[in-house]
Order: sequence, then C-alpha cells, then structure tokens
Amino acid sequence: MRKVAIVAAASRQEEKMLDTEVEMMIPLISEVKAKTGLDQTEIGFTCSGSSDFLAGQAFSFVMTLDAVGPVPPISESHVEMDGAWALYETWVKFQMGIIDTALVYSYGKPSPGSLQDVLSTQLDPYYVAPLWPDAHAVAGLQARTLLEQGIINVDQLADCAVRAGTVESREEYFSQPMLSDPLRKADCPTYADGGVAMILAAEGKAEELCEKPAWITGIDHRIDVHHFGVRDFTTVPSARIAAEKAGVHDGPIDIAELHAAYTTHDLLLRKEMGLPETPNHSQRSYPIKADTLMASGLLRIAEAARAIWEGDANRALAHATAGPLLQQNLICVLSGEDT
Amino acid sequence: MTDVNVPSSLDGVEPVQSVRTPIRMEYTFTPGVAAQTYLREFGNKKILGNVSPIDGAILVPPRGADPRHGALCEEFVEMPHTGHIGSYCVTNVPIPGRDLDLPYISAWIFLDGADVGFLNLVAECPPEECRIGMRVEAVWKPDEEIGMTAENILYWKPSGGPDIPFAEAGVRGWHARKQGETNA
Amino acid sequence: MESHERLSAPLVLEYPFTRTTGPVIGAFLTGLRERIVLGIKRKDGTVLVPPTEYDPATSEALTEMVEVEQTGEVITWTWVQEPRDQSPWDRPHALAMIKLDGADTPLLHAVLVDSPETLDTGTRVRIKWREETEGHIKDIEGFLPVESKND
Amino acid sequence: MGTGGELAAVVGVGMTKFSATRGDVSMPGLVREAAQRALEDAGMQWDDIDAVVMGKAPDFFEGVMMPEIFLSEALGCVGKPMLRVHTAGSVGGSTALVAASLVHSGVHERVLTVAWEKQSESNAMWALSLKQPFQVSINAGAGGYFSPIIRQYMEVTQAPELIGCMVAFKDRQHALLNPYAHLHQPDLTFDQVVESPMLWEPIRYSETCPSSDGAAAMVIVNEAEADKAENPAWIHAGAMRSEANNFPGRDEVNPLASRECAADLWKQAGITNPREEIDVVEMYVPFSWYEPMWLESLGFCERGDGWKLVESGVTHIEGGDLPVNCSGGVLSSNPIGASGMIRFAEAALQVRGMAGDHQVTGAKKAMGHAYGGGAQYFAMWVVGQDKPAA
Repeated sequence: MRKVAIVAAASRQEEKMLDTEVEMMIPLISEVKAKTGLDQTEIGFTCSGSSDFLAGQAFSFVMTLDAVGPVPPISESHVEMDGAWALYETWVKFQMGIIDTALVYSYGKPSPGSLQDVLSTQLDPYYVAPLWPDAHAVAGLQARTLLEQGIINVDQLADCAVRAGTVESREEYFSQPMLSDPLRKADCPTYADGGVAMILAAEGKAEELCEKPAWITGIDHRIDVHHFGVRDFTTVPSARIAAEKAGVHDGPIDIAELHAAYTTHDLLLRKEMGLPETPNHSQRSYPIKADTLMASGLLRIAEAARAIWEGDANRALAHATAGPLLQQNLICVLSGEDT
Repeated sequence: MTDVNVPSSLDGVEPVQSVRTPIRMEYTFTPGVAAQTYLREFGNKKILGNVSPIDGAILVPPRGADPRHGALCEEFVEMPHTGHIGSYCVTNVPIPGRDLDLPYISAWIFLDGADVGFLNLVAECPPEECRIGMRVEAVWKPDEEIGMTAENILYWKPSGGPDIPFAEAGVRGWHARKQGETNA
Repeated sequence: MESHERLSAPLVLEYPFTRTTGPVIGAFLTGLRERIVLGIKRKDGTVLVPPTEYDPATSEALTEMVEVEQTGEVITWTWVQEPRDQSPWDRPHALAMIKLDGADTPLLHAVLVDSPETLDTGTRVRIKWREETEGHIKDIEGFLPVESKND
Repeated sequence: MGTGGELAAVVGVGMTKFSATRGDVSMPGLVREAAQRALEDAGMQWDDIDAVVMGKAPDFFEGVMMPEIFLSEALGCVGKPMLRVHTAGSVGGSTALVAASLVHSGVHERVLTVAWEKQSESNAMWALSLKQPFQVSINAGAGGYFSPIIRQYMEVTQAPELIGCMVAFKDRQHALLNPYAHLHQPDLTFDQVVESPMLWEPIRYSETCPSSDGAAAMVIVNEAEADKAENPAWIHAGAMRSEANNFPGRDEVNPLASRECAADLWKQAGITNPREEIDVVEMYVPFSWYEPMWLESLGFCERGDGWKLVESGVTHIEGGDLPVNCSGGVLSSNPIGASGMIRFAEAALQVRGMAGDHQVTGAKKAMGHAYGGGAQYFAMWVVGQDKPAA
C-alpha cells in the first residue's frame, strides 16, 4: 500500500453556531491550506461528508462546496456519511496512484433541528422508526444488557464519565437521576455544531508539507446487521474486524480516540478492540461531551493526528461510528514513525 | 419476486401492501452571519451585496463567501434596486406551498453593478414580452408589511430603457467587463 | 457585529410517507391487522420476529412464515419518562426488546407499566392490541405484564 | 495512462423494472432485485463480494436517513465495508467510480455497487422544494432552474425550436426497445410531443423526465477476475469534476467542469476524436435540450453544432453513427439516485453485447455520463470491449 499521511487539520466545535456551514468551513479549510501552503488548484482530490437530514435541506452539501473555492473545477466527491468515510474514499484514491494531495472535510449542525427525531429516521422504517425510539433509549436497551450480563459494571460507567469530563466524580455520577434507565445524563452525549478539515499527502509530498506527518498505517471499516432482534447487544463484530484489518494489534497503541457517544460504547469498544480501559494518555476530547454528527469521526482522526504531531503518541488509533448500537465502524491507525 | 408462504390463518385475507409512516421534523433556522446583516438592511428596504476580498466582485445576495476562492466576504455594499434579466423561465406548474397565478415568470435578476444574479419573480410583463437583457426594477411590499424576511420584494417589473445586449446580459456581463478592462 | 437579537424562524418538514411493503413485511403487517404475529423461518429452523426478507447472516431470501405466540419475555428494557411528540405513547413507559414464545429473536416495543420498579428483565408480557388495527407496527398498543409483581 | 492502478471491469449488471410505483417491493426488495441480477450475471454468490458501495440522491425522497444502514443485510454486506455516496444527480455515476476505485486501488477484488431511488414513497416536488427560511431565491423545481439555461443555449446557437422535441421523441422510441424502461408509449407521435403542454417554457411536458422507482447494480472486479469472465466491460477511464453553483462569469450553458471532466476522460482513455472513437453514449438528459448541449460540451462536435447532430439523426439508434441513450435515457426512466448508474451500466451492457433489442451492433467503446446540482457535478466513464492499452 502507498504511504499516506495526515499533514494538517483544523476543527471547531460549539454548542450552537450562528455561521452557516459555508461560513463555518471557510476558516477551517483556509487554515489547513495555509498550514501546508497549498492552493486549491494544487490539491488532487477533495472529499466531504455531511447529512441532508441534519441540515433540513436536500442537496445541502452543494452550497457548502463554495467553502473550498471550486473554481476552476475540482475533482471532488461527497459521502452521506461521517467525514471519516470521506477520508477512507480519499485514501483509496491515493492507492490508485493518481493523486499526491487531498482535502477532506465534514461538518454537522445539529442545533437547528431536533436531533433525536432526526436519529429516529435512521432506524428500520417499517418496524422501528414509526415507534420513534430516541438514541438514548436505544443505548439504554444495550446498556442494561451489558450491565446485567456482567460485561461492564456501573462503577466502570462512572469512571468513564469522569474521564470524559461529564461529571467530576463517582459521587456526582451516582447522584444523577436516570435519563434512559440504566443510563444517566453523564453517560449520554451532548451535541455540538462543528466541522473539521484536513490535508492528506502521499509519501514524498507529506514530508515537504509537515514536519512530522501522521502516517496512516492501517484503515478499515465494516458494517453489522441492522435488525435489532438479530444484533447481539454485547458485541461489535464490525469494530473487531476493522481493528484487526487496520493492524491495531501490530504494536502498542498510545492513544485511542474513540467516537463513543455513550460511556457504554466507550467501554464496549475498548473491550472489543482489546484496548485497556485507561490508555496511557487520555483521549484529547470526548464525543460524550460534544458530539457532532457527521464530523465526530473525522474529528477523532484529526485529534489522533494532533497527538502524533505534538509528540503525545507514536502510534494512535482513531475510530468513527455510524448507525444505532455502533452498527458501522471505521478504524484508522496513525504512526509518527516513518516505518 | 420470491413467493412467500404464509400460515393458513391468513388465507383469503386482503394482504397489506403499503404502510403510512408520517414524519415530522422541526428545525429552528438562524440565518448565517452575512445573511443576518443582509436581512436587517433588507427590512429597511436596502439591498446589500457582498464584496469579494479577492477582486472586488459583487455578489448578491450576500452569503458570506466568494465561491471562486473559498474566501469569507465581510464587506458589504448597497445596491441599486434596478437591474436586468439574465435569462428567464415562463412556468405553468405551481410551486408547492406558493400561491402564484399561472403562468408566472421566474428570472435571473442581475442588479446593476452585481456580478452574479439570483432567481426571482417578474410580473407586470406579458410572458411574450419578456426578454433576456430586459431592464427591471424592484416592486416592494407596502411599507407596513416590510420585515426582516427574504420576501420584501414582491416581484420585478419592466423599468423601460434600452435592453442590455445579449452578449453582455447575465453571466456574459462579467466576461464583457473583463474584456473591456483588458482592452482599456 | 451589531448586538441585535438573532433572527430565527421555524421550518417544519412533514410528510406522510407511504411505504410499499413487499411480501414479507406485508404479511407481518397483515398479521397484525388480523391480530396475530408472524415470524419467518431461517434455514436452521430458528424464527425471526419481526421477519426480515433476507437472512441477516447468509443474505439468502427467506420465505417460510409462521405464527408465534402473543406472550413472551422481556430481554432488556429502558425507561422513557418523557415521551417525545411523535411517540405513539403519551405517558411514561418502558421500551423493551421482547422475545415472543416461539420466536428466537426479540422485537422492540413498549411495555405499559407505570414505573420502572414494576419491570425486570425476564418479566413475562403479553400483547395489548389497539382497538382498531390497520396493518401497522402500532397495531400493537404495547405489552402488559402477564402476572403481577406480587405473585 | 488510464485510470491509474490496476485494471478493473464490469462483469455483472442488474436493473429493476422502472415504474412510477414499484408497489410489489419494499426498499430492501427493490435494491435486492437489482443486486441479485448483477450477481447472477457475474456468476457470483453474496459471499464472493468484498464490499458494497451504495449511491442515492437526497434521503428526503424516502424519509430514511442514511438508508444504507438498514439495507446492510439485504445487500449481503454484514461484516463487510459499506460506503454511501451522494453527489446530487451525478451520484449514480460517482458511485460507480468510487466502486471502481476500490478495485483500481487494489484494496478489493470484487465490489458490488448499487444505486437506487424509491420516489413513490414521497413526492419529488415536495422533497426538492423544501424551502429554508430566509432563502432569497425562489425555488421553481428543476424545470424552473434549467429552463433559463436552455433558453440561453437556444439563443446562442439559434437552434430550431423543435430540436428538444426530436430528442424526446427519439428517446421514447428507444425506450420501446428496453423492457426495463419506465415509459413505454408505443402510440406516441412526434406531433403529440410538440403539442404537449408547455410546463417551463421552453420545456414541454414531453421533454421532461418521469419520476420513477428503481435500482441499478454492477459487479466490478479486478483483472484476474475479469479474465475469467466471458465478456467483461473494461473500464478505460473515469473522471469526476465539480464547480460552484453560482459565481461571476460562470458558463452555465457549457460549464467548465463538464468540459474539463470530458477532457480528462478522453485523455485517460487515449481518445483524441470522441465522435469517431466512441460507438454509443449513455448521457444524462433529464430535459431534452441537454442532449445537444452535452454533445457540444463533451467534444462530440463543435460548439453550436450539437443540435445539428440531433436534427440529422446521428444520435438515433437506427441509422445514427453516434447513438445516444439507446435505453431510452433519463427521459424514459428516472429513479434519480440510480439514473447516473443506469447510464454507466447501459454503457457496460453495450460493450458486452448484452443490451438486447437496444444493442448497437459492434459497439466496442461506450461512454457513461451523469451530471447533477445546477449542472455543476459531473461523473463520466469510458468502458470498452477490449482491455485498455497498457
């Protein structure tokens, strides 16, 4: 496989943003271009991820394309997925050998809409969506199974909430009422508007653009079954396969940036991927505190890259998820060492 | 299609073939930074354009961005209420949610001095008299109905005066002006 | 930036989607309208409720539909204290995965109890049908515990 | 040269019957029908597929957010990678190109790609006219958007008024040769096309596309796999381009993104004279006038001459030397998200000699074309009977 690295990233998250998607993305895209000195005409491929449902408008990504400055025209694509999958599509383009640089971005603005209603429309449209279960309830169903089968315990939930910063202490955690029994508010995500942009470059170019490129040593993504009745709530086979294919176990992981919006997801993912509950370094930020649908996964990859640029990690794992009950998962392993 | 075997208890029963699953989602929209500024002034019967920080091109309505460069546009300029038709469509199909007499004319309006157009209604003009390059002016709602919405201008009507030649009308105007600058 | 209040306006996206069901989902919904519950048999003899058109593991088309019982067991549950606007239920209730007798997989629905204290994993429940059934997952109004907590 | 990386080819094509409402199937049933046919054509089982790439236009059409998530099992994708592409109307083409890239890159050997739309679940006019508050421009639907562009084309080229009707009549005739086409109008006359109501002047009712349910699928494989197949359609070139929707000086009649995408495509395919070297074209023509417009933009003729090709019958399957949309095109079947992939898949069928009654005899090289947004997103490919020259 051709060596590809992340050489620049910029991101922003706020609870509620006044800027349009274009106004939000321009400074971020400008920043990564400035960091690398690349002009849009020097970028081989551009790819983004976003959701029309979140934006409340069909073809919403068309207007956001203005943020890139696609004049003259660019080679470009868009996934109706988290930006982490836009990065995957881009990585594949690098493997074709037809590009040396790429721009990847994604964004989400949940604040204008009712995110729980939006998320309900992602569920089986015949049997489940008409009952409008919200994301917290779906997570609650899984959480009870995990607790009652002894796969995780409530103390672990409390400790995870403390790590994520949704509460200060176990005591504070246990003093919270149930939100979606057995989950408390501290177990569940707070949503944020936000976006992320990054530049990727192939070996030979990456070293010119970045002092310490964050090399992608492995990347893979998989999807599980959707039908709730068939899902085993205690496992995430897709994450396990993706982790293996991405070579997670080929060396020590210094930092794991997980797109876990619930404490239960965090603990279950670590278990499935054989990661210690507390890594050597904590995550740089937690989706439980600020989850930006469609961008959270790409943001994890940006954070993992930052950990490498800043010397916090030699080898970092980033994870993205989509769908209910961690149905679809992407794992990306980054390394600071030019292996 | 695969044949499905169902228990005999459903023999002779009219099968369900479709199901209604209504969806309702509520959003609360706030216009972006540039649109906020635009709408406030629009509520004062002023039309603002964005000025590109790159080459001074004027973009109406302002969206806070110059799409050619991916650049933020933070400068505004007040525009005249007159312009011309870049191109147009005579429509005989109703727009869902809008009560318009058919046929109606929708046209790309290029304000005088603007470098891009926007789609809007043209009226007080028989369809057969509408032309690319025809000069138009804004017809505003009565003052008491003007607010910070996008709908303060009811439509555009012919304002008289000589047409803009086809070669300079609409998007061609930009190239004509650039050509003029090069020659000058 | 001037210190005006932000402009804002509502947008409601609303549509009565009509979904054609195909034979399997259609048969399940027909069953609900007739107040019976159908599952679909996999090659290994296990029964999926609600039925899927294609085997989740092997992707082969499934065709053999069978009736299952209207009683079953709560596999897992969560409590909904404040139902959202679109919810079919306007009172606090449990959402649960319920495995019907004769089925091998659970379905998602509500258990209509007044407080979370009255519900456990393993609680036996039975279907409460809506008065008018039309061929919709909501023909099941919810599930009720079969025996009271005091038994 | 070429697409970069490894060779790839289409060895399986599957399509559903297209119709206003496919009342006999669910959404899983619809995508499955196309995918199953593609697999059967390729002689493969579900287990043979490494990954699935799905394309679809706005999720509002069906009211399911990211529906690939619930369609995982219907497409045999459990435990495999699934990608979901959305690039407006060009999406069916872009999706095929993303699927091809998974093979060109060497990441996968056998990829299933599916594009679909089930427009009957809602109403296209509703889904496309969702009006955000504070929006300045009026939204008169796709016809209202493209009509002013077509008007300028007519003005620039001075094309005769009935060229659009000729395209529409031709595509509806072609549709009679394609059992999957949505519109089958055996009794339609040219005069009826001309006399059909003017909807978005200069666009008549008969010059517009229908709203359809349907899906298209392809199996794309690497060279080793394709060598085992009887009649693979080798991918000679693939290109995508996008430009902004509205900017100073934008040529909306003949967008630069279209011209540059085509130039890249011909270069990759080693084609210097498309008119001579391409045997058949499946072009995205949702409004009849776009046939002459794209003929010019893609370099099949000089600017201003597109309508002359139409007028002289060059694009007709009977007697034309550059038949366009032998399947009946978007004007005869339009499940929006699938429409681009149908173009790509039809091109593959032609060079495989499997297009049935609408087969162009001896077609060796074919172009598939799709566009979207405000004519600003483009996806194109060239497929051939022979392996691309090294």
